[in-house]
Amino acid sequence: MANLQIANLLVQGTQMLLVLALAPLLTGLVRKVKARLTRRRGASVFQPYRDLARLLNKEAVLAHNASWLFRAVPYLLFAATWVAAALVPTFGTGLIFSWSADLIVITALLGSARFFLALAGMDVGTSFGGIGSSREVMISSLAEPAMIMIVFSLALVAHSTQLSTIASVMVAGVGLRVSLALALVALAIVAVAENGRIPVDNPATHLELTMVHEAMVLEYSGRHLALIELAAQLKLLLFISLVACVFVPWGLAPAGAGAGAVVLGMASYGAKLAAGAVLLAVFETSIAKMRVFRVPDFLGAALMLGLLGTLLLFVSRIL
Amino acid sequence: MALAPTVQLLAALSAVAALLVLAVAGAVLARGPLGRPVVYGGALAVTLLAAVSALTAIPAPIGGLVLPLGIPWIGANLRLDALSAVFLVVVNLGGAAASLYGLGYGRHDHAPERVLPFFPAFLAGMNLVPLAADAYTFLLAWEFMSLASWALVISHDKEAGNVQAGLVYILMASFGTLALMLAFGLLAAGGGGFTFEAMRAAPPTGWAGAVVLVLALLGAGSKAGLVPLHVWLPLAHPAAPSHVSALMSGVMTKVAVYGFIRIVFDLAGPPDWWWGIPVIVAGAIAGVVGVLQALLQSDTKRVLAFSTIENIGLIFVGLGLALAFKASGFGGAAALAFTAALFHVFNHAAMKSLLFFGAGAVLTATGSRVMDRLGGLIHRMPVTSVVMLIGAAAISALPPLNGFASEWLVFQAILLSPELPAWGLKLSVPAAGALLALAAALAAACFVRLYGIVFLGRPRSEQAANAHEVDAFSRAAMIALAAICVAAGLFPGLVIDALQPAVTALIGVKMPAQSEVAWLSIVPVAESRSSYNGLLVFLFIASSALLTAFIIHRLATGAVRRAPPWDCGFPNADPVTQYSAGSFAQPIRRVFARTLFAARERVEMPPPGSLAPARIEITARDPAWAFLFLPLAGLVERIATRANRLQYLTIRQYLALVFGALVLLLLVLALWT
Amino acid sequence: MSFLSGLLVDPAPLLVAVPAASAVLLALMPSYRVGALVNVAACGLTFALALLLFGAPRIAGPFLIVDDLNIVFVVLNTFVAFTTAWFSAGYIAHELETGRLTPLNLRFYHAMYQVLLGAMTLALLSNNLGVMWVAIEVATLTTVLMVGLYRTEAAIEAAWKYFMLGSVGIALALFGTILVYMVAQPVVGEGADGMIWSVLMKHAHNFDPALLNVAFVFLLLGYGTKVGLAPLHAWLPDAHSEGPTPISAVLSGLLLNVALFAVLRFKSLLAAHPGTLAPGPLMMAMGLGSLLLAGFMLYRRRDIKRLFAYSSIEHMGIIAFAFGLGGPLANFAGLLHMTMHSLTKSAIFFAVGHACQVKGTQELAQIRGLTTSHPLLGWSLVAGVVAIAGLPPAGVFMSEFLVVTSAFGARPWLALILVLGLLIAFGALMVKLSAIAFGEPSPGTDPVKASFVPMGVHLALVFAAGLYLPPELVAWFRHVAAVLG
Amino acid sequence: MDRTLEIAHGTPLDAALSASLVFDVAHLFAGALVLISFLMLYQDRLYALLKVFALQAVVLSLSVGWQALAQDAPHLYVTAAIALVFKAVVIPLALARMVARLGIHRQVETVVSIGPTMLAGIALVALSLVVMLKATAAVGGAADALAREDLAFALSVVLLGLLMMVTRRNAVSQVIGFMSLENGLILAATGAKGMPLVVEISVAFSVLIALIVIGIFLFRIRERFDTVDVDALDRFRGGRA
Repeated sequence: MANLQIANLLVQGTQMLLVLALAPLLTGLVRKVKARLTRRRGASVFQPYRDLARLLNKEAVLAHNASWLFRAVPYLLFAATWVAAALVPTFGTGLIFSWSADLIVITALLGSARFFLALAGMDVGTSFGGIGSSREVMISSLAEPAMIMIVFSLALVAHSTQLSTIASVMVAGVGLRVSLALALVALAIVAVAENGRIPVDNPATHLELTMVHEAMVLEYSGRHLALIELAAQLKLLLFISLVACVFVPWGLAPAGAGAGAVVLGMASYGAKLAAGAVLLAVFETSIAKMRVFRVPDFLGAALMLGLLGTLLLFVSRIL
Repeated sequence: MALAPTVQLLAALSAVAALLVLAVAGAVLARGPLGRPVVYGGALAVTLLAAVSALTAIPAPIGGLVLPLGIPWIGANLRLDALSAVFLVVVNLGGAAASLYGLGYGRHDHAPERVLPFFPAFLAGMNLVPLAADAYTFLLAWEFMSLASWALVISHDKEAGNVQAGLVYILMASFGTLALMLAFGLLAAGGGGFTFEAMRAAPPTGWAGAVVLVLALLGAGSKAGLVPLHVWLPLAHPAAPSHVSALMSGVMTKVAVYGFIRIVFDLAGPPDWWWGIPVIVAGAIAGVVGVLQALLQSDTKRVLAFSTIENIGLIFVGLGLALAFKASGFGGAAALAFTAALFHVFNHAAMKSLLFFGAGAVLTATGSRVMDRLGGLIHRMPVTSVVMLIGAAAISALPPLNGFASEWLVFQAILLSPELPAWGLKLSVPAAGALLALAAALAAACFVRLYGIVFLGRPRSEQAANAHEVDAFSRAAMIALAAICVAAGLFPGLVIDALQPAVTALIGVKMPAQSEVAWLSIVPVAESRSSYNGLLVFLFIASSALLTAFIIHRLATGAVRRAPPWDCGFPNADPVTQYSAGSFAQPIRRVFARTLFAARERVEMPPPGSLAPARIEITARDPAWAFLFLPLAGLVERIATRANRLQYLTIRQYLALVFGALVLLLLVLALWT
Repeated sequence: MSFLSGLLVDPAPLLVAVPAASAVLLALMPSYRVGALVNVAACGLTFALALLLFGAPRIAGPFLIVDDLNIVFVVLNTFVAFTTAWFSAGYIAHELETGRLTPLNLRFYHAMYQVLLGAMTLALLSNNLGVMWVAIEVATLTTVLMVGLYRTEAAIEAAWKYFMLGSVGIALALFGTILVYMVAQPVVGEGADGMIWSVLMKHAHNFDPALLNVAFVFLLLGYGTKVGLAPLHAWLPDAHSEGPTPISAVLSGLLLNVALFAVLRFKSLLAAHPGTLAPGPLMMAMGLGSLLLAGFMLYRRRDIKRLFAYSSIEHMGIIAFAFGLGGPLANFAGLLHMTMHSLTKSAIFFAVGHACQVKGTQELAQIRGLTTSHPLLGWSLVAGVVAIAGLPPAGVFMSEFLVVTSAFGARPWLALILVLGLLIAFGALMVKLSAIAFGEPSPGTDPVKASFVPMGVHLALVFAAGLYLPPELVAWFRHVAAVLG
Repeated sequence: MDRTLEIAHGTPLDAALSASLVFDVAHLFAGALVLISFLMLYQDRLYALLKVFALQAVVLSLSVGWQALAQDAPHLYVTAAIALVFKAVVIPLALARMVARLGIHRQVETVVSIGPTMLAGIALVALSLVVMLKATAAVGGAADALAREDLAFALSVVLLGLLMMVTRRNAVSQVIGFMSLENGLILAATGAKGMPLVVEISVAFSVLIALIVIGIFLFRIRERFDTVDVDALDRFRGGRA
């Protein structure tokens, strides 16, 4: 028992570092693939690391009337995202602290990260910050319920909101479920929205009228900006690993598994991440960004799909 | 069976008496310098003691007492059981905080003689309702509570709209009371007596029970602010002085919830399977409508009032689930849902009082409740801004604060509901879940807006620019409530366990004791199913944030340079270029409020060269007014106008009326067989 | 001593004699100041005598009868008459200052006040249908004259309207009385016995039901006109608004009760007989009708005294409904409601009288923000209206609680109509109250000189009653309620 | 006169005969009263109306007198006298003088024209007959037939009086309507065997008071208006909202 605890603790620790280490790489990979797809050479996949390092060593420029909140938010944002990411099984389910927070909590953690970021966007009192925050909360006000609905359908299948439990149930196999398919589509949409990817938002733009996430962080610089960037990368990683551990859970090392299983798990995890990155890049390059006020329909669809999946499960319970 | 009075019951009663005495004292001392300290100080002491004794009363045995008051042949029946105790704790904690706050806030009141007598009376009424154990005493206390709060709502009767608000309030209140009166009439007709004992002994059967449910939903719902009976709430709560608004929003609505629980769970007998549905639906609708309207308001206290409607909705969804589970015999699930509801009752009382105090502090500091005249207060009011941030985060259900804990429990309860056999529930519960999730997300948006506009950014008015932090009493009250929010969020297990006696009393089953669970985390059903540990999450976040900060400042640079804002290269523009309350809500308005509230924007763009300012006018209407209450009022007016002709007949015509009546009655007799 | 003991045995005759004597006295008395004091004193004496009735044996003589039912009414009446006299002493002083009344008027006024009191007491105490009828007639005519006291066109018209409707009503009541005699005559034999209450009640069970029904129809309409039940209410609002305020108080607080008392007497007569068509439905119908009509009429009022006159109609409707519903609970509620209404409404009229005097008008539009300009008066008025609107802890709340709950148990649909009516009337009263008591005050800020004691006493009693009713009173009310059937 | 007295308490045969006679005469008078009420409804000039009213009073006093004879109740003669003196003579004259003095124009202004009023009157008579006969049917012998008949007619007179008050505009005719209503009351009262004197007194009393107060009012009204048309009174109304 004790050594199981220790093993789990190890898994937990390694995962926390692993996600931190892999997040920039994932972003770099996506950018690289996108560049390739658009016939550009693109920067190296390790460029994000260099960016982060550069930013970290710059001094932070603060607007005159920036408050303490403005300076605290990046750390909160990063911490919340990191903890969330650390609780999603990546290569093994045996996370020692998995029981301290279930899928709903993880969603809520991301929500609070967004809450504070939106506040930070309004802190300096510029019009662009306002644009960003108000659009961000509009998007999230649809994305979050959609996410909750997805959680519901997963939880109803697995009789648990505990990610590790869900994952193991999935590994055991639940057969093909319409509701799960719906949930998958919905999750994909939510993931795109949450990470501010095309078509909802364009991480690469600074064109005033279209930007959402970038507008919020417009006033940030130096280490604060670095933390925010890193948090965003972590979030992307988190969602991809979420999809991975729920819908393609194969290869996950079960709790207290031997080193072999762990290595296997890591390998499969890497493969999943790469696949996810490529898929995302292809998806992003293949469509155009949509107008801000088309986004609600897009997300509304996700919400409806999630609700539909949940309803199906509710009803199928007595069949 | 006659219950013996317990110490706590006597303590609660003496608290009521003491508060009434304070009310008299308030009337006498109002104008003098002693008035404020005596009334608020006294109320603070009394409510604190009452809160403690009520806390000890939750697990204690039931105490009962019959005073020779009220309806003579049954007397005033008083009873202190676990449920009453739980709500007494809520009432008196809120009351204590409000009194403490009032010690400072009352200083700015220009007409104390219109507040001081009624404030303790209001508290007394709210303390008496949970103790009442017969219909008359209950309704007496209930309506007395409404009356006292009405007097407080119109305490600033010179300000426009306040008297009107009071009017709408007292009308809805008496509507609710009459509905409850009918409900009790039905219950008593079953048992023959007005005492709750007799009602329990002979619960209504068949349709009677259903009617009682509907009447209770109307009666208690109108006081709690369920849509569409909520219209008085956003008018009345802001009209009152802020510490009273806090009491009305944070505490009185909970007393209404108590009334609903007492009637439906305790007196109305075993529920039918469908009883949960109307409750759940009403709650879910209130949740979404309330928060959406909160997003449309530009007056801080109105925003808070509407957000109260949303939270009441959440509570009622919990209660509805509990009803449904109870009816279908899922004791554990019912206990979970019921606990969630009670937990949220407690949480919302704390959060909403805190937020109203904050709004009041802003009001005293800047003299304005209009969001678009505020801003940048985080620099001027450090303490208020911090506690308000905690309150906003808590009510937006962000972990690890208390609002999230109770909402999480509600979600867990929803996830158990597929077990329910009935189709109606299978379809309505998930929809309610989706609506709740929507409401939660919108609540976050709403409070980002509130906090961001009021406390962040640059001041939008002179007053905001040179606001000052409020007095120590107010700060103390706010800090205390913020502490409660944090504590209840970090150690939800303790609260849940404390609530269990009440749950057992009404559901019959209790949740697994949380104190046994390792690491103080909460496990509503089973570890494998779901668990949450606020403390641990908090520690994780805090430690990793600090760690990061430490590492960065150590390994990278901690250098900071102050500069004008970048803002895409604009020179720092006038503060009015900031996002305003209206503009911040614009996307959500366009997405949600177009159809529901017929929200419209009318832009007046002056012709080129004209110096007139461009204007935007935002209009939205509350469907409850547009489709229910205004038509009703119109109808009454029309009938009144018609009937009024009778005032102007000639004597001969009046005689004709008498004559007609006579002939009519004679005809009746002639046709009588 | 022997006199005193005799008094204790039967104070009833004196109850009629004292007002009659003091009426003569007051008619001869030149100084109105002394007159006012004598008036108060006489009323006080009558009230004291009425209190002696508690101890007196329940006797049914050839002329007077003392039973639980009429003691309730007598004590209540004499008490309110006493407080009203007190109030009027202060009121008329102001009327003289403003020159609306002359000393000569006041002699007449005081004498009439006593005549009215005596007539009402006689009506309550008499054991003879005919005498009761005459007494009520006298009381009506007296009030007619007092309503016309100001001799303004409006006052005269109000009095004329009151007189015409009143005499038609009284005629119908007489016809009903004759019919009752004809019903009784075959059973109790010819002669005076056929009109003696106690005798009638004894033989009620073997009267002929059919004719009794016809009689009740006439009596209900006849005395109902005095009670002010719709559609016979037309005289009431004008009479209340045009006469001197003390008279409005007396009308609402006393005369309506006396007429109601007559109706109740006959109702108990019918109730004592199984075969009759239950008077309940008729009374409930008229009660609900009055309640709804008055409720709607309240919204359009512009004259403050007319406003509360309509509220009297509303409450008479509730009371009639309660008695029509019958049964111990509803009857108890009816009695309680009647008592509370008398006390509260007269208190309200006291407050209204002061308000009209300080603001110099009866126009609602001119009377605003009283709680600011005259805090004591304003809050007393608020307390009164809150009480009459049935908010706790006023006694009206208890009676309405009992009526509504018992009605919903027995007749759900009627109870719903009742609640609807209550809500409508409540709304109207609150709308008016908000304007009268709150907001920016209207001009007219000279302080009230008259005494607040009568008002205070009434309100104190009303609010105490909502919390605590003495067991003796309760037992007695319940007994009366049982008698009413 | 003394002969009828003999009949009143004579031999059984005479009694049997007289019983029917008593009945017929009383019935005759009662019917006559109803008829006269109809005549009053028919009148369209004030003076004529006054005359007809006087006639009704006379017939009433006759009927009351007959009752006194039949019931051997001498106190009823008082009532008869009152009816004769006051109603048949004094009041009509007083009203006539008033009409002359106030210069009220002689027309009776009707709300509903004569014809429909008569029809309504007939309906009312029918109604009262139905009600009363039904009500008294149960008792049969108990309340003697005479009283039953009188009662029905009395009720119709009352109703017709009310009808007159309701369908006539000016005050004088309304007062007359009111008094013919009271005639109906007296008819009923006297019909009730052995009803104590208190009734007659009260009736006389009330009529007296009625006249006095009406007089007062007419005078006050005279001070302010040129007519006693009640509608004119109604024009001045307090608190027209």
